[in-house]
Amino acid sequence: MSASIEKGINALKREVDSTVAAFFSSCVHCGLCAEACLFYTETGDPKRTPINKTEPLRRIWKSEFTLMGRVGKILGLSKKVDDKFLEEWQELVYDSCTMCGRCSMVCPVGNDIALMIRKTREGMAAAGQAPEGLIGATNRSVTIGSPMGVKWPALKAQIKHVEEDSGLKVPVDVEDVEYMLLLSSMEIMNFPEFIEAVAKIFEKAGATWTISSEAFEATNSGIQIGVSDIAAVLVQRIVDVADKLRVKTVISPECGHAYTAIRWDGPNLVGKAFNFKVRHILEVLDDLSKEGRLKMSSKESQRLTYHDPCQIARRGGVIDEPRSLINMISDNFVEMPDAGKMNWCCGAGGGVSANERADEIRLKVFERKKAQLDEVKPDAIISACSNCRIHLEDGLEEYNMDIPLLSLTETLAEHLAED
Amino acid sequence: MNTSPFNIHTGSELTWNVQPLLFEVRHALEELLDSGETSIIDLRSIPLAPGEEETILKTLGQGEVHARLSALGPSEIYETRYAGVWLITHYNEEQAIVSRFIEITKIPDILKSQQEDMSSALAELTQALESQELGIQDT
Amino acid sequence: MTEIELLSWARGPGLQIATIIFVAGVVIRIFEILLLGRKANLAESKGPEMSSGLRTVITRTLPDRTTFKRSSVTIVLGYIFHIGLFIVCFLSAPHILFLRDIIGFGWPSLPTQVIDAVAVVTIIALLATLVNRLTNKVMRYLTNFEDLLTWFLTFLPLVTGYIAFHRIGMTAPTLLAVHILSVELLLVVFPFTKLMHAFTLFIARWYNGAISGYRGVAS
Amino acid sequence: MKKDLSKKDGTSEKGTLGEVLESRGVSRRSFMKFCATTASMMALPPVMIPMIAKALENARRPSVIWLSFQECTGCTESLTRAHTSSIESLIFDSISLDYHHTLQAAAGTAAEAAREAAMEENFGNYLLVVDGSIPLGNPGYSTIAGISNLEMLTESAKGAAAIIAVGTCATYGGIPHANPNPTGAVSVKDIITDKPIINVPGCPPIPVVITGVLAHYLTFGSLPELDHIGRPKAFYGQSIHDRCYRRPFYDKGKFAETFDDEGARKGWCLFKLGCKGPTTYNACATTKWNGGFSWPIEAGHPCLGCSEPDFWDGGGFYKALSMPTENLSQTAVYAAAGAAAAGAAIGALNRGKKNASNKIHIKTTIDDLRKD
Repeated sequence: MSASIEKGINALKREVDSTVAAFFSSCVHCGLCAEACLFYTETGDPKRTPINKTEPLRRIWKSEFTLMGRVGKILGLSKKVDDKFLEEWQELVYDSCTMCGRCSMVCPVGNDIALMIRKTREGMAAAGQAPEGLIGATNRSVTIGSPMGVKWPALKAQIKHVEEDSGLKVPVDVEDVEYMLLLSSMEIMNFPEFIEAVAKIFEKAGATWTISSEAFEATNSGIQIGVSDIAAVLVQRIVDVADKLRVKTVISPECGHAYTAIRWDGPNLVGKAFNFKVRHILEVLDDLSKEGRLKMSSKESQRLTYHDPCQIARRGGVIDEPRSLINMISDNFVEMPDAGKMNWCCGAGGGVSANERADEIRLKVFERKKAQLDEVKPDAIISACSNCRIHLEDGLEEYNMDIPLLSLTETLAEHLAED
Repeated sequence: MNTSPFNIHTGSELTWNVQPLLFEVRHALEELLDSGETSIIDLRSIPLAPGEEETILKTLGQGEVHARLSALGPSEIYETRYAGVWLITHYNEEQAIVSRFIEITKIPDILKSQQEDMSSALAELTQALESQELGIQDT
Repeated sequence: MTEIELLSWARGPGLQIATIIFVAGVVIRIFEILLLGRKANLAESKGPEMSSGLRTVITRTLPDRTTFKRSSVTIVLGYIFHIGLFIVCFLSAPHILFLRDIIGFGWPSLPTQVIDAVAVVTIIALLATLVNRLTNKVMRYLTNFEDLLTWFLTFLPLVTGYIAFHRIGMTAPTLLAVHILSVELLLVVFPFTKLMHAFTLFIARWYNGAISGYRGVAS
Repeated sequence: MKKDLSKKDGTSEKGTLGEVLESRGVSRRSFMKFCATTASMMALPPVMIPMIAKALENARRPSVIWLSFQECTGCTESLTRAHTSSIESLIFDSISLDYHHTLQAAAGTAAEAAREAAMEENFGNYLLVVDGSIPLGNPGYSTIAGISNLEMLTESAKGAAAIIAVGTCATYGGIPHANPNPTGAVSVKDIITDKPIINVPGCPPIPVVITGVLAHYLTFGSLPELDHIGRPKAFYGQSIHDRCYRRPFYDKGKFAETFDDEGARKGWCLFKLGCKGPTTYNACATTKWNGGFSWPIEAGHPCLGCSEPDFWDGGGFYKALSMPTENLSQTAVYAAAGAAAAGAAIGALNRGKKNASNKIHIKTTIDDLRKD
């Protein structure tokens, strides 16, 4: 079996629904979405106008599902969707979009352009037009269990380190607990402190939790490359384990698209509502705080700002939680312009960071984030997505800025009250 | 103001032709004084609302001179309250107005004795004298 | 064909044809969109769909601050010509009469001078919109034949209406006929072009608001 | 004019108008009054009065032949019911009306003989006035002395210097031409194409306009400036709406909604009651009717547009100009109902297409991400 243009077109047809039809019918080519997209604002290239990236899907909608389009198709007037055209669009659909959804917030007729691009990727991937980097990550996710190729023994080793460092027990494969924690490969490899932070907080809060040795990976390459079938396989692994362990809540870690994958797309991908809840770690921490189970003993003195990861804030609805948590540990918190649901993307989400070809543009569009940071000049940046964090560090280094990046969970753990 | 026999009211809103026309008259009077140029305004060429003509005539008023012609029916000619502004109304034999002009001049031409009429008058008078038909002898 | 015959055709059979195509086209297009349906969302919701959708239908009328700053020309021109078109279409006496004849009720009109002034402003705004479309880098890239066609067909009734009102060039029956014909042209093309956004934007905004609202975000 | 018509020999008085007037003992002052009124009648500026006087003095009396076809005699009535002033009779005195079968005393063979004699004597120089439309359906629909209208018109037009079509029937076919036009009625200009034709439409035309056109011909010996449908610009140059004294109400948006509401009593604009003023070109608003006494709009009735072609088929006298002439709401409802069915069918087709796509879809695996 292999990818083919026919499969791509068929996939695009499957993606057309009433939302897509309403959106395309409404577009007036006003161009406002361009000004909402950092890939346009920082490059000035009109090709990268968000709505333009959906052209493959639009052509299929137009020629297959509209009255005039059907007539046009009969007359041979409809615009072709072929390999050459899709190849041309590949760079726009994958390298120039993080699916941050900022365009969806400004479109005056209300088009959810990010959703349309997500759907366009289904066709691109089925036609064999996904970038090599993403194909590789997806392969590893399915075969190894993690896009970065992290296997259980690696995590097991990290857990051991954490347990040694903190003297706390990290529960593994425990049944009937309150929480099951998922992790991103990035956290396992680069930020094992996160596991320690969660262990400390849950210890203090008296919450029962576990990590599964069978399904610990939170990220979902299927979502990024745009293959729902593969995304469903990855989600199903988590569902099976969560059901087996009978956990009440599955926690999505500090990762953006992982939250979208398991929280919002998950049940729809596997075609069944979950028997458990899904919460982002910040939601869990905020709940604990509200219940009085999370107390701080000290505060950060430095000037802090918070970078809203797109999938957690704008596309995830976790906006107030990080702010109330930060206020527990800071009296010197400043918001960047456009913070919250209108925040600008770091430039690396939606699979862009997994796509080496996009490295250059990813750093180029970081200028938008730089401009935001220049306005508030923070001493440190807090975020809640490892992918954002790594890219922000990359970008700051590229532009010779020296601002440390902090994980919100880890920072909270540092200031935890000792009873 | 209501001159219509029908129950149609003509409120004060229906006087938008009056002022422009009076301004035109004033301008013509200025011209007459400055260069001696005379002007005539045909009141029939203006789409007047019911009552407007009356308003114009009332505003212009009547001055010192008032003349009456008997030529193909009567005509009424008078100088308005504003010297040099004359109103000329031609009637037919049934006393219906056939035309009406505002003339800005020292004296309307039609009041002056006409060259042709004077010529025939001279001829008539001469003939009358010659034929002793003046009837003054038999008083 | 005399000009009065042309006017009678425009007011009679012409309007009939245009109305049939317009109404049928719009209804078919809306059915075509809605009947495609969308899958029920199985994820646990963080907010309501219906009210969030309705809120976005309203709130999306106003731009966010940064977008307004970045695209103020496009946005301001858009407001002017949309509001202008609304006023000229729905608040001038002859148009209200036209609509009253169809829908059975009318509403008060604005004075002619106001309509006239608004028409001029709208015409200028539409011309500026075209210039903007052809000079703005993004819009020029996106612009296709349909954009120019719909611009022209929107512009035409405004101009013919303005000319008909002021009786420039031709006699009134011809001008009125041309004006009505230009509207008919607009009606005929309406359902099959982006002009449909006048109807579908309510659906699109609702979906946008519903999708976001379900996740607890006010879009 | 009665004087002329009483003459059965069909010949006309010779000489210039000046000579005629002089022989009548009309004073110069009276003549000046006549000229002033004529200028006003022709809608010419008063500064032209001396020129008119000079021209009239030297004008020769033209022979006029008046033909009446499919008509109601309203046009002739309009003319003869005009105020019978000595001024207008002067205009008619200055023409020689050699044939008018309604007005002339002569009848039968004598009348036709008068027409033929006048045509022969003044060949190439007489004025032909026509009221009424000409039926092309069947020559028997309208005949005079056994001669069909078409035949009489073409025959009489041959020697005419110009033709004045009086009334909407003669100019545009008028009411006989109205849908479904059972007699196949057409206008003068539909038949005669090689002669200058002045159209004086109206149902009936304003009498002063008829005399005004005659006066113009008389004064200048030429046809007045005409608009694109053959009407003298002096009288038909502006629309009723543009010269209407109620126009400011239109501009302010004040309309009579019914014939007996407050707006109607206050004399507001009649647009909503179907006034055709905006598309009608005529002199009613300035000349008015009945000797300048009033006119339809002043009497509270919307303009019917009677001086425009096809005014009878304009969708109803009481339907506002901006309204559709047919029942659009019904059309819209039927169209919507039909479209709903069609839309449902198309919707089903679309869903079928999607289902087919889903059916042929095979689960994508990591082996399907690259092309072979």
